Amino acid sequence: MNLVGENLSYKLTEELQLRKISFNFEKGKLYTILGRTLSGKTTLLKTIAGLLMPDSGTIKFEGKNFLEIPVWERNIAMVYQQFINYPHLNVFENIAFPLKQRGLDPQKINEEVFNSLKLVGLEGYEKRKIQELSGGQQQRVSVARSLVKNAKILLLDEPLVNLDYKLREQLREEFKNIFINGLSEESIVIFSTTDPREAMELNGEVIVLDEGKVLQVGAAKEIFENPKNLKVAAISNDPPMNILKAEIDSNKIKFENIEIDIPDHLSKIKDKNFNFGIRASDVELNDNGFEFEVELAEISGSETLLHLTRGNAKIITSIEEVMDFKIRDKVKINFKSNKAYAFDETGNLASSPFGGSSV
Amino acid sequence: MNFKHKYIFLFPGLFVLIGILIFPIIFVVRLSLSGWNSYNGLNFIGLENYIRLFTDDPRFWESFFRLSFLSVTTVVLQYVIGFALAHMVWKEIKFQRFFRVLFLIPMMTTPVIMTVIWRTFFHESLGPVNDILGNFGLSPKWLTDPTLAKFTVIIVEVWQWTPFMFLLLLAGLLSLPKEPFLAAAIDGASPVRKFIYVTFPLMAPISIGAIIIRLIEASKIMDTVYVLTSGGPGTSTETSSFYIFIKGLREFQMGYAASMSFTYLIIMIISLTVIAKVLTKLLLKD
Amino acid sequence: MKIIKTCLSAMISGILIFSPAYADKWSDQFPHIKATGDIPGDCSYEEISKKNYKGKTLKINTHAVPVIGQPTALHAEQFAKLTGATVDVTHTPAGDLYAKAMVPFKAGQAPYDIVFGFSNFINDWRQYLAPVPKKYMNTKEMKDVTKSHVGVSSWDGTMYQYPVDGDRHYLKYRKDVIDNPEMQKKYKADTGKELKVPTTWKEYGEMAKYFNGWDWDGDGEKEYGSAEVMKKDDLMFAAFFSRSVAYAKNPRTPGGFFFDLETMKPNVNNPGFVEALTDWVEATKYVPPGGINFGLGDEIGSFGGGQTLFSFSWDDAFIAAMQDDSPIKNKVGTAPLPGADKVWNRVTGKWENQYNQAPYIVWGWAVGVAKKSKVQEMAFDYLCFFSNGANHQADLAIGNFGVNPFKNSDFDPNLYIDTMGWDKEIAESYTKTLKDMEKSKNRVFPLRVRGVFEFTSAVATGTSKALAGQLSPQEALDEVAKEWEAIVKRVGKSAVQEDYAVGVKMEDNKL
Amino acid sequence: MGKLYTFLKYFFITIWTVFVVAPFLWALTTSFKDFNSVNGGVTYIPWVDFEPNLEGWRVLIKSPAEGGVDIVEPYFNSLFVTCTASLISIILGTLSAYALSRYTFKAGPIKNNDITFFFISQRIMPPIVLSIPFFLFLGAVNLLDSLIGLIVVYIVLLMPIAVWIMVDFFNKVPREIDETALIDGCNPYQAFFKVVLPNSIPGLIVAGMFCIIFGWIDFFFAFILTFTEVQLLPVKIVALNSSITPWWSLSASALVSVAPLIVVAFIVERYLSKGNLSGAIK
Repeated sequence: MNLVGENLSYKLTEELQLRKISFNFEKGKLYTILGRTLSGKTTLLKTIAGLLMPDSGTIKFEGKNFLEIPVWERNIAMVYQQFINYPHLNVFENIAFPLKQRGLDPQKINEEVFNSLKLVGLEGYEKRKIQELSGGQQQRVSVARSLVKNAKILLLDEPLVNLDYKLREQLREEFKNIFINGLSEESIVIFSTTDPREAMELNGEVIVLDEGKVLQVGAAKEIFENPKNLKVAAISNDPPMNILKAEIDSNKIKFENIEIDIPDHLSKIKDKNFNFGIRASDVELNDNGFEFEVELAEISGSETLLHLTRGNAKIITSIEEVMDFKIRDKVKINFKSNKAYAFDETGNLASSPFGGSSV
Repeated sequence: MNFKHKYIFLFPGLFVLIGILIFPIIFVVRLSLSGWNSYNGLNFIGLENYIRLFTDDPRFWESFFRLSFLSVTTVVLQYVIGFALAHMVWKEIKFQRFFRVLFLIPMMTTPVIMTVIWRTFFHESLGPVNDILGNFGLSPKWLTDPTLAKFTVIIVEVWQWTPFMFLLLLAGLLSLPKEPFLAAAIDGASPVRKFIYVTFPLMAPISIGAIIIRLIEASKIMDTVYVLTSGGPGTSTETSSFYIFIKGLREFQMGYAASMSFTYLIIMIISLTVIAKVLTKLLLKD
Repeated sequence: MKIIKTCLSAMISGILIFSPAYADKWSDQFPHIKATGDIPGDCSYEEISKKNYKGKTLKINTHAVPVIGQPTALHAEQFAKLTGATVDVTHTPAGDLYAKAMVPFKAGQAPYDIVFGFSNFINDWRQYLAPVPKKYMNTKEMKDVTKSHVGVSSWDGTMYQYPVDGDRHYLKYRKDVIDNPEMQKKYKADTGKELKVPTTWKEYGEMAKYFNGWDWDGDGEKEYGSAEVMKKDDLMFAAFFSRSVAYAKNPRTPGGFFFDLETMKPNVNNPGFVEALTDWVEATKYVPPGGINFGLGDEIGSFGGGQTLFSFSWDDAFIAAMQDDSPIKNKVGTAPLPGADKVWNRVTGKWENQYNQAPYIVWGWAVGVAKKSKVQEMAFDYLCFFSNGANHQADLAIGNFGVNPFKNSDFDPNLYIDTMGWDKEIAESYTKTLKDMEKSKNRVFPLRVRGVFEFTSAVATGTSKALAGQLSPQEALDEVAKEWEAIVKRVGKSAVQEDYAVGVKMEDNKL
Repeated sequence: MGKLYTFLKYFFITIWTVFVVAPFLWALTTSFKDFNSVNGGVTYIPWVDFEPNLEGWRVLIKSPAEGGVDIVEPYFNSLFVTCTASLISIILGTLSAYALSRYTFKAGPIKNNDITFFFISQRIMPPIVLSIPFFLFLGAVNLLDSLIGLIVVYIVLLMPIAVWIMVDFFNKVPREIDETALIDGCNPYQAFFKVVLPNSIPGLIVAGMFCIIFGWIDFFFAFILTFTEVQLLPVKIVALNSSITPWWSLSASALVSVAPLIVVAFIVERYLSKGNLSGAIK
């Protein structure tokens, strides 16, 4: 009785296509599709919705061939990253629209609409015009409209990306509750995002998508701890994990005249040349460390992101405080080598601090 | 989206158009292969008309180049003035509604009738323009000087059709997103820079459409020429469509006029396609 | 008072001024003919009222209102009242009359029973028109039509166009200037020449130039020399031919004015025509500002409004000047078209230094009945009624009706003195001018070959290039001749020759 | 905005206003003249320069037998033909434009843009030559000299404009709106009529205005394709152009013929000033 897709392929343009994607979504669960822009997230969601017809492959739902059912009979709901509502209708009419379409009686519609208005915190706004609402409120309306239908499949296509930082944080929290409270056990929720933190916080099953292919599927924590390869490592971290070409020589990891003692979990690596991976948060300032040059310093919230270079090596480090650096400043840093990852030359995970390995 | 419903949306309009036009278009092609005129019927003379057109009718080609000059000049002027006007009444201005309505009105006049008014307006001894200019010792030969007559035609065309550009560009301006302007304001961009780097690029797509459609319409320039100067003095204001009109309905050489029209159609389709491509390249950088 | 007066249409004012002298039962019912009452004839009110066309519809395409268009509509209304018929009239500008009827003709349709046009359409139209039946050829009214107008309306002896109007070009001048002793003295003093009605185009030009650009009638506005149809449209070629006849129509060389009938070689670029075009280019210097863009309407307005000394095309400018509310009523005179002191002989290829004058029996209004019409008899009855004695005389009296003399009985000066208040002298010179044209043996008839508009359009294009200074007169007419040759070749030499022979026969007085 | 810009703005607007208004004012004063006050020299102000006269206006309602043109019936004919043809063109054109904006079509090398261009290209052909085949075509189906025949021809003239404007407009309406409607249970027709169309009213108004203008000002087809039964306004007015050009009545008719469209201009401006012409949807 699951939503099962097999070998879905669809070519929109050369750079935007789905390549043989398969999935198996179970009812009552939350799925997060994590991928960068143009990775095919929206295309996949639209294919599931029925707005796009795949070139090949199948989708089955509740045992039926889903592809034969037109969008308007699929009983799904979708929220877009743009705040899509019906501009000619007011808030109440917007939310009531799918119910009217279903031909429910007005009494019932009224009840349902007010329930979902309450759920998204927009009580008292029902008479407002859409244009009179703020962006966050508009998005709440479209979420309310998607919830009111009690759809079996709820698709959320980066619903928070166009909101400002604070609102995003707040809504993300609310959404989690809404999904938990507002949906029955019967529903499948699919949430797409580019933001790994969002994926982690939602804590559902994560599907990592890149260039139209599924790279890894697993629980959020698993993806974060044991990215299957370099690409996943890049996608599932913000800022992306630092990757350095390194070699192992006499129990040292060497690159750009830097030598680091090899940590235990990496000692099993056999290849001489490998990719050394370390998260930005696992690089720390240390006066005894190695000297790098500041290329760029950006302050984001309470963090400072430093883009550093040394020879051919480029790394990013995040520091949990606001610091003032100038371009070309010299800084000294250290690597928390016990948190380091190793990927082999083809990019697959060789060893992780959480025990994942290809060995 | 791709549903079979798409055909039900497209086809009624498309088929009505084709249904009404298929016979006329085929007939024009057939007509162009005939010597249909006041004394001949729909006979078949092969490519004779086309041979005459390409080897023995410099007047057609002269009128075509004249037309190109007139239509490009008028459309450029209409675009520049239309854009300027739209930009001026876009933001706060006194009597905004009045100006917006007023600037629309000229295009609502019927050219055959309005041009008669223009002819009296530019009448060199009974019209107001030279009467007023006469006080300054000027008496331009609006309609009888071969060069100036062209500009008189341009003036009338600009008067009539600048509103078309004005409306499209004003509509475009009013639908622009606000964000880029806020960004520019924060950067402290000067009004000129704001126009060059923000307004103009955002208006490029609508500009291309408007220019192309105006070129199509301006190339049919006919009533204006007919009433103002009948193509004169000499042949100095004769355009393709007016020449086709003379050959077709005045001299009744319908077969020949059809071959000219068909040739004109082909040339126009090719040049409009090229112009559209060039404009897209120039104005739409990405 | 003036407002009220001018608000009344010319028609009504015409009736108010002249008391009903011959009131009868028809003029009570139809105030239009109040001046004369019904005049007995085959298509008089009396006779037409005996017909019953109830339930039948007559469809007419005529010229724009008022010239010809208004009398058409008026007589349609009267005809409907008399016979019970329905008469639908549409009005079309002159330039479009040809195409408006030709398109349906070519498509095998006859949406109009009666089509108005110009007499030079005859060759293109006659295959679609019904010849005037014998019955109408023998009416009292038809017998009164002048010979040249019967000729203009007929093709090789068969009448296709029903005569309802007469047209010709003649000279109009400002009598108050030309006959003014002071002006004559002044002119003589300044130029050493006599100021009189010009008899040659050279004199015309000299006088026009002298009287160009200054206020010679003291009204505070500048006046000019001559108003002519110079706009490159459907009429300008006729003005050119009016100027050409003097130099190029040689009574001693029969066999074609436009072409040499034998070889079908165009004459249009011979020195006679070139001389005429040279005069015409010179004329651009003594027309009002913007004068080279004058159409017929501008010419009428300009001369009729008192702006110029001369004008020489159709009747309208003169009639406009003689309107009751015109400031120059009875200050204008008429004369035959100027001639020339020399005339080209195309046979010898030499100028003959001898005075020459030739009237151009220009094409004018003509009307035919469609061959495919289902109500031909009613149509002819209508046309006969249109031009019956009472209607014709009443129409003549109303200037903007555009109906001009074409019957022998029209050349009676008293008609104009009594009903229209013209000065005796003017009325006499007017009727004499017209009558002399009928008598002349050195006339030119309009070109009436098939595809006539291809030829005339070439003339308009060529001459207007010369007027605009784009080409010299010789170059311009060479271009016209070349174009004519191409058209003859395209149409077929023998076909054009055959058509042209019909006209030449009339010109050479052999018909 | 600098003072210079403001000054230039008002300067330019003033000049343009004068330019736009001048011929209308000239027409207005000319409409009260007669033959003699037109040809006697240039005059401007009634009662001061010349004695005003209502003949130019009267001609428009007098019958031809009285020397008028009686534009009353043609006026309504023109309104009827223009509005009906515009309406049909807008309906058909909007549907086609929607298809071209939202869906992909492909037939060999022909794609959406080519189909759009095909629509627009119908306006390239000079009307002179099309008039003959249209004449034969309408003759064959017995629609010459009829309101319906003119409507048929005007649809060809107007639909390309409607398609062009509406494709442009729909391209600016986010397709996610239609998709949302589909997801909310509308089939494509319902999505179009219940959601897309109500949000396209500004576009429809502009397209409608252009259709009405281009229909209203056409002279040529109305001239060739009618005889006696049906007359449209421009054809009737042009029939004033007798040997003498009656400046006065043509001036009056120019003013009369533009009048109904000024109403259209006000409607369009209302939508413009609401700012939601094409910006209804962000």
